[in-house]
Amino acid sequence: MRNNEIVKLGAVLCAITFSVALILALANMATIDRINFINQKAQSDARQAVLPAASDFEEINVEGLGQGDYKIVKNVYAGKSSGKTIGYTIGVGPMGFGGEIDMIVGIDESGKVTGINIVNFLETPGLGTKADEPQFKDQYNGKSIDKPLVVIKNGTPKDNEIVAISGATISSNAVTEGVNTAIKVVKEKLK
Amino acid sequence: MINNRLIVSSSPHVRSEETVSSVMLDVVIALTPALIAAAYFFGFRALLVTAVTVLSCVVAEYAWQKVNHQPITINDWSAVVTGILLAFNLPATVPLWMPVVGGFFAIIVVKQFFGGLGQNFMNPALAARAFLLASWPVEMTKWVDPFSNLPLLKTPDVISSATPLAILKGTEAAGQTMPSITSLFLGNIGGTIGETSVLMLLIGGLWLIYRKVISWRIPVTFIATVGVLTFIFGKDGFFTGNAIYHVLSGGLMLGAFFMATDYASSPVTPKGQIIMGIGAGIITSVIRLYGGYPEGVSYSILLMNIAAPLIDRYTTPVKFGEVKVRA
Amino acid sequence: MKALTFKGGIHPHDNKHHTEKIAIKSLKTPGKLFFPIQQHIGAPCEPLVAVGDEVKMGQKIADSKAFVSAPIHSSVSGKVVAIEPVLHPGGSKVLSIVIENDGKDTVHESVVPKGDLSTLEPKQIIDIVREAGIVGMGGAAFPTHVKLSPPPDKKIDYVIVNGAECEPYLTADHRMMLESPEDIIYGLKAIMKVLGLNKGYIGIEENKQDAIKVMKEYAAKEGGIEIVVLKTKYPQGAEKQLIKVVTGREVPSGGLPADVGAIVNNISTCTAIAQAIKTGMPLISRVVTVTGSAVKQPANYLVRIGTSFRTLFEASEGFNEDPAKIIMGGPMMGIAQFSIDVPVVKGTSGLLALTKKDVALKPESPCIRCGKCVDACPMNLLPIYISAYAKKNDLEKAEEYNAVDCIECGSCSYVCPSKRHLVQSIRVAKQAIIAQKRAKK
Amino acid sequence: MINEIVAPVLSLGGLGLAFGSLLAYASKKFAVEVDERVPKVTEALPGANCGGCGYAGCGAFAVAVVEGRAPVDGCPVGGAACASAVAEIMGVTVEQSERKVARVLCHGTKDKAREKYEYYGIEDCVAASKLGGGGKSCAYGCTGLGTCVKVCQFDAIKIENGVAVVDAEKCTACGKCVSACPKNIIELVPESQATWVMCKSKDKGKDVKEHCDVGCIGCKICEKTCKFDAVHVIDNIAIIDYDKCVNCSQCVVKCPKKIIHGKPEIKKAYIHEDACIGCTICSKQCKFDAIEGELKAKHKIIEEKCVGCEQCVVKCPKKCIEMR
Amino acid sequence: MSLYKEFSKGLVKDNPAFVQLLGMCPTLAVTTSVVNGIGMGLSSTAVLIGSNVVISLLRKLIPSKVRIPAFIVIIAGFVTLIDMALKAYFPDLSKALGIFIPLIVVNCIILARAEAFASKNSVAKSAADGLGMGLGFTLALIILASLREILGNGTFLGMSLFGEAFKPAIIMILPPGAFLGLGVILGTMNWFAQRKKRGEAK
Amino acid sequence: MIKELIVIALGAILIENFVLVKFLGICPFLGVSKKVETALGMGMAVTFVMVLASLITWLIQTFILDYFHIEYLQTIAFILVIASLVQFVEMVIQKMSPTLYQALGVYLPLITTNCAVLGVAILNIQKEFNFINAIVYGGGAAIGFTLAIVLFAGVRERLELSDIPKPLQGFPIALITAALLSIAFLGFQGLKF
Ligand SMILES: Cc1cc2nc3c(=O)[nH]c(=O)nc-3n(C[C@H](O)[C@H](O)[C@H](O)COP(=O)(O)O)c2cc1C
Ligand SMILES: Cc1cc2nc3c(=O)[nH]c(=O)nc-3n(C[C@H](O)[C@H](O)[C@H](O)COP(=O)(O)O)c2cc1C
Ligand SMILES: Cc1cc2nc3c(=O)[nH]c(=O)nc-3n(C[C@H](O)[C@H](O)[C@H](O)COP(=O)(O)O)c2cc1C
Ligand SMILES: Cc1cc2nc3c(=O)[nH]c(=O)nc-3n(C[C@H](O)[C@H](O)[C@H](O)CO)c2cc1C
Ligand code: SF4
Ligand code: SF4
Ligand code: SF4
Ligand code: SF4
Ligand code: FES
Repeated sequence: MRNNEIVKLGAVLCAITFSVALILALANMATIDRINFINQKAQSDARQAVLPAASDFEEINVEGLGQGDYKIVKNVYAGKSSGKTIGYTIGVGPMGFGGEIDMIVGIDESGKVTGINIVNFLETPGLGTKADEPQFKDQYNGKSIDKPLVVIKNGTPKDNEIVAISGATISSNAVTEGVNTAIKVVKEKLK
Repeated sequence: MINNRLIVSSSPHVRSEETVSSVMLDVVIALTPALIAAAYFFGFRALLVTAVTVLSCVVAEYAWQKVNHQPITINDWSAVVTGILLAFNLPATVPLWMPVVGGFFAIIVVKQFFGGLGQNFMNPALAARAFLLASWPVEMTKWVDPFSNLPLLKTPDVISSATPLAILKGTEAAGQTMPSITSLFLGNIGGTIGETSVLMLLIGGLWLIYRKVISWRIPVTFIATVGVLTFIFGKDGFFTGNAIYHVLSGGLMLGAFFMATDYASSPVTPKGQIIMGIGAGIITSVIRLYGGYPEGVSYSILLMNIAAPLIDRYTTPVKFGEVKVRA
Repeated sequence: MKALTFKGGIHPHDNKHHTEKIAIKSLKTPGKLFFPIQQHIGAPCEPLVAVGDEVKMGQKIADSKAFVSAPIHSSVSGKVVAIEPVLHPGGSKVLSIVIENDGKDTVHESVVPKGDLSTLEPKQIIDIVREAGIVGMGGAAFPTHVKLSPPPDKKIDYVIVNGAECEPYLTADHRMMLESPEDIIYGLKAIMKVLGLNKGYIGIEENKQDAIKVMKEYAAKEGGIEIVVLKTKYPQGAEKQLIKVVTGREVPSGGLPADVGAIVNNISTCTAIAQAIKTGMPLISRVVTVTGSAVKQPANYLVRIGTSFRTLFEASEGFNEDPAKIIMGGPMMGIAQFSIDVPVVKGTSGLLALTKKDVALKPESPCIRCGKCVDACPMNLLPIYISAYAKKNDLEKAEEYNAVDCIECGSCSYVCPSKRHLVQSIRVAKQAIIAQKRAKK
Repeated sequence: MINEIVAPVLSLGGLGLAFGSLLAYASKKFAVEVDERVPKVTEALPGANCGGCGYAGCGAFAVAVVEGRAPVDGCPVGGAACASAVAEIMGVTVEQSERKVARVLCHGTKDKAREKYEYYGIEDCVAASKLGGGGKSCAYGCTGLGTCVKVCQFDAIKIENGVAVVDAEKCTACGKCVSACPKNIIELVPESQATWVMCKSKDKGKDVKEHCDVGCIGCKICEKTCKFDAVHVIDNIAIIDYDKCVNCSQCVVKCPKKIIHGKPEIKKAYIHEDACIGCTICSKQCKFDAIEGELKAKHKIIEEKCVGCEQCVVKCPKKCIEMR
Repeated sequence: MSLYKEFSKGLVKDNPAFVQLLGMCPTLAVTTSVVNGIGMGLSSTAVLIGSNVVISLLRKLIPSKVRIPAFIVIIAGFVTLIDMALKAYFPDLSKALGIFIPLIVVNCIILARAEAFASKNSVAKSAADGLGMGLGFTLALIILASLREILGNGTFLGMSLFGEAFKPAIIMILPPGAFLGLGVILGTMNWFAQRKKRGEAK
Repeated sequence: MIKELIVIALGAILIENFVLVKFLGICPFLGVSKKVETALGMGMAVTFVMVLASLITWLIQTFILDYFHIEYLQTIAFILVIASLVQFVEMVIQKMSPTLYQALGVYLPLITTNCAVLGVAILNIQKEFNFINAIVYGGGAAIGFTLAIVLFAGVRERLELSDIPKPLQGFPIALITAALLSIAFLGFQGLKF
């Protein structure tokens, strides 16, 4: 190969790369705001859903997350209403049947679970995915954080008990583990 | 002196009396005690489920061969064996359409798609069980206690009890206690139709070994490996495991004697069979101790089925005379 | 002593009851006799006589210059009436010398005692064996003088006489042990002398207790000879397995018994050697077991080589029912015949006439991978795979699975519940591989 | 704002440049010579990987051709078209060789040939022929168990009524069947060769009659009939020398056992008189005295005598003879 | 006319997924529901048309030695554009298809069409080819996805089809169901093709 | 630390097997699995490239893309890197070790258009792995790929000896075989150490 041929080849490739990069940069400028907005809205919507009373959220730094007992905890936000902290949303990722269950738990200042929201998970469709249905999810609403929650397979649940999804005990356990960890964060780290 | 045309063939000119159907019939005979136990503990519904499964396997085989203009071989009993073993892997409570689906899957997809008898690389009954379990996990994990008086035709609407392994694993703790070893041994516990009675399965398994239908290699190494590993990796630290419960419960006996030994899907070399047994034992223990399912026998066998061709390939026995020429 | 055995093998019905108690009968052959010029492994012979020549009993009528070959002798006196291709038990036509028996049995002048064993030199004995046309009578018909001349670098330290007779039905060797034990010992002694050994072994299967007893008796008289009791199992008499049992040594793959310092000879081969030295009579007759459930009067005959099978069946009064199969040799390794107008050759140890029921021709069904063939193979091979690749014409793979090590014993086909023709396909592949290798060289 | 454009353009361009020059450098530093003709030849081959050329598949053959170890027309399957394509790539010319097809030299179907025994064993001619030559009583005939059928990759052979039959259209003359047949009764014959003996039995006439209704009895009538010295009985079997045979079909007509295959339809020669110059070459050529005519006069075909051997057509300098 | 031919060949005769067996990963991975299948199919179609057109335009300018890297860069550019568009306007679909959107880059169909077609043909033809192949791919995804969604979830495009009594076979939307479904579809296609051939032969 | 790495590796090999669960690298899985030896060769080549790609793409993401906030160029940057890398490796091997090239070379070009490599690079970033974890994940995923393809090739070699019904021969039976493999791999679901 002659040298000027190499230069020519390089030039063509460079030209193509440059133009593609240019176009993408422009396209990015056109969409980035919208994408960011959508992502943020999705996140705050998710938090809002588990702590409806709060109007805005602020991430707070907590020591020791992601380690030891708090291994599955990802983030903690304080939910504020008119500038006052009225509760917390805790992002946790317990291991379910098909992998991590990415979920958010809301707990208010009075020590009650205000709701849970599953952001992302890989559970078996039709089985583990029932964990994202109100029938199951809503069981957590209003539970007190005094005692850890326990999963039972059937029967009438007592105060601190959750009835498992039939055929998906593992998913139910995982979600409950997430909630219990969130409770622990609130009890041990935020009080 | 000779009036007819003689027959000429290559040597040998005599053959043993054993045939494919005689071998398969031996397996059916060996499974009968466990079937009787199932009928005793789970009632007529167990028999009904078995009958439906066997029938659908046989019908599936017949239909496939008819449609494809192949010789009909349903009288070799192999489809019957598959049917019984599939039924043994189902809870007595399953709705009756499920064994039908399973039977067709086992025979058509797993066996005939691959060329029929002896050519399937995976155990048809187990593959069908895994298929059903993945498709309808709820129905496939509804266990009942023995003597529950199941209705015959209606799909029973029962509350599931736990199998010993689930209790052992602690996923479904809530106050259930382990059954006694005697119950485990006799089969007086919850579980699939054919897996519970260790005693009856042992009788059948020994019959098969006695009749030289199977060799000791797979069952013995399989069971021993599970025993040793579950003992070593106990919940409360090394060497504290409840090996006896692990060995006597779940489908281990059924799997080790009847399913891991399935000719078509297991290695033919002696060393390969030992590797098969040990490998299945290891996987069973891993799934039981760390996996998502309380029970690992069926998946361990399926996984070893996949490895069987490779095992066979790399365990060719040392041929006679593979020694150095005397200097 | 515990009966010894090897790994693998099978237990077919031995069916020896038909003839094991029947003493050897000598049979005369009027009419024509046929002498194919090849009755052994190695180079074929050239006829030494012409049509019209008169020949005498024991006269050499064909010979070859090649070392691996054995001369052929007339077993009767009479006249050469033709030299033409005649059907051979092997299935094809082979050039044969046809002699019309004059019934006189005039003995040829070369037939004289060759002297005393103690005075004969090893070289002389080998020459006697060669001149007598002696070949292995256990089936393969390998020229015995070649076996007796191992290359100088191979020290032989085991001579084994093969009295296993593990093939079902056959009883020729068994009767021989009962009726001429001294000849067997004499033959063995001759071989030991040739190879300069003072110990010899005779291996006999457990199911021939009377033979074991007789042989032990006679061996005790001589000294230096040990009777090895073998477990009754097929193929106990296969050379490599026998050597392993007696010596603990494995003949290497592709090697010869001499490679592990052993040599194996059949019972009848030993008596032939004894005869050749004692009386000078070359190999012109042998014991043939005529048996099988289709035969009216099963028996053991001492017959002249060249006699037609038909004559033997006639001597046994024909058949009870139409035979489905006629086999030369045993049911496990013998050769099926399509005609009974073929001559007895040096390797003919038995004639079987089996009924339809005996041969049970069940159709072949797909292999169920039961692994029984693997367990049965005495050579520790995987018949299931060799056969599968052979049938796909994948010689490379078949070779990888050691097709050439198969001794064609038939154990695998015997046990197969699917009645697969394993040996046949393996044999075809084996021969093709060997031919391919030769072509490459 | 500028940053949002410049950063991506520069970093991506930089990456491209960096890896591009790495590759350019590497391609120089690590250059390995490969002959460009190999892939081209491979592409020109049929890709059946049948091994008919004697190499392990089309790729190996291509390498051999490029290295000069194999002839450009070495692929029997591709035929002339493929050979010339390969030749073009290699820059050489080839002579066109005639297309050949496989022919089975036995017609002893189940109804015509007798059997000596009942065969029980694998469906394979080689295996069966090791047992006394196979079930057919003729030692030279087709065993009909289809070993050739199994080796033919082109689906060109079928067993019909116990004898193998080649479909000349599908046959590519790869020769697999020829070497597979234990009876050696398949031959590759030029496609235009219409005359061949459908038997290979070396048995004596008497024995042949015992075994089969359509066997060559070695009566030599064909040998006597042939005016071109193209057929000879050697070892009791008629053998046609295809170089000499002109497909005149006279032997076909005369064979008492009707075992010589001939062309399907016999045409007669016809001389276009207007073009004929009366050179007499044709009449001298004709071995059947079927052409009459004087020197310098128009020649004519005597239809009853013409057997359609076409020799006059070949030799006529004016090309005025036609077969019709 | 000829444009129509370029377009239609991709639909059935040379269907990229079912006949050419290209782009197997997305075919298997995203067909858990029909919506995902359509989304993936259309995204790929868009990339295909775009890259085909651009490559066809530039085909005379790109030296053959660097054509593959050049093609890849162009394709990757389109993929990124689609990715941005989905993120901005169809966030749910974007989430569902996940990693398989960037992986369109390595979908062999696209490079194969660039190499085998667009780099040798006119813009119009290349566009028609891209559209045909893309729709053919989409069609294949829809067929496989319908099979899986109906059997595995009892729904079609999210609508429940059979009501409570039907117990869907969950396995069909699990990984094995993808392999099984595609295998059975291809087998059935072969079966019909072979039956037709046999019918013609007779 | 070590335990975490083991969990990552085992997870990638067994639970989330790239081929049988995640559907990445299906083309070589189906295409290069007729013989065990070639499957093993492919597996090794993929392993080599995947580890190397994990390493380099992680560096590029961290030090270029993240640094300049041009994450949206990920796809294009990664594919560029992988394509060059593969080609480079091919050239080097061809020169340095002809034997290794004979063993791996033929597979290398195939790897460029293999989702598994690009997939692992993207997943490494998505999962927010650190440098070491990314390499281990890349290696684990590649070993999972190798395991699957070698097992699959073993089975397919056996299928060569079976009488597969005609319509199913070739791809259909390969896919159905893969389905059965995938069913068996369900057994590893939910594995927790
Ligand atoms: C293919 C398949 C998928 C499954 N998916 C889940 C799941 O997503 N979540 C879950 O908790 N259990 C799932 N299971 C069931 C568990 O393996 C286990 O059987 C169950 O948790 C125990 O049963 P139970 O919940 O009725 O006690 C699944 C089972 C199979 C076969
Ligand atoms: C080609 C060939 C060469 C042989 N050479 C010798 C030899 O040199 N020494 C020997 O002791 N046996 C030799 N044998 C004999 C074999 O060891 C064996 O005894 C004979 O083949 C018969 O064995 P069988 O009946 O077990 O098949 C030879 C055999 C063959 C076929
Ligand atoms: C499977 C098999 C079985 C055999 N069985 C016997 C047997 O029972 N008796 C015997 O003398 N030879 C038997 N032979 C032949 C021996 O291997 C060996 O060739 C023979 O004993 C050598 O002696 P010879 O050369 O004197 O015949 C058998 C061979 C084979 C391959
Ligand atoms: C010892 C033995 C065990 C068997 N086990 C099974 C089994 O586990 N599952 C099954 O479907 N068939 C089983 N069969 C029946 C038969 O082998 C099966 O249909 C083949 O797998 C079909 O090729 C068994 C047969 C025998 C002889
Ligand atoms: S493979 Fe050969 S040696 Fe082994 S049992 Fe079969 S015939 Fe005998
Ligand atoms: S004995 Fe027969 S059925 Fe059994 S493995 Fe061997 S060949 Fe197959
Ligand atoms: S032609 Fe030859 S190979 Fe073909 S069937 Fe006849 S004998 Fe067999
Ligand atoms: S008929 Fe013979 S020569 Fe012709 S293609 Fe078939 S195998 Fe080749
Ligand atoms: S589409 Fe994934 S490797 Fe080809």
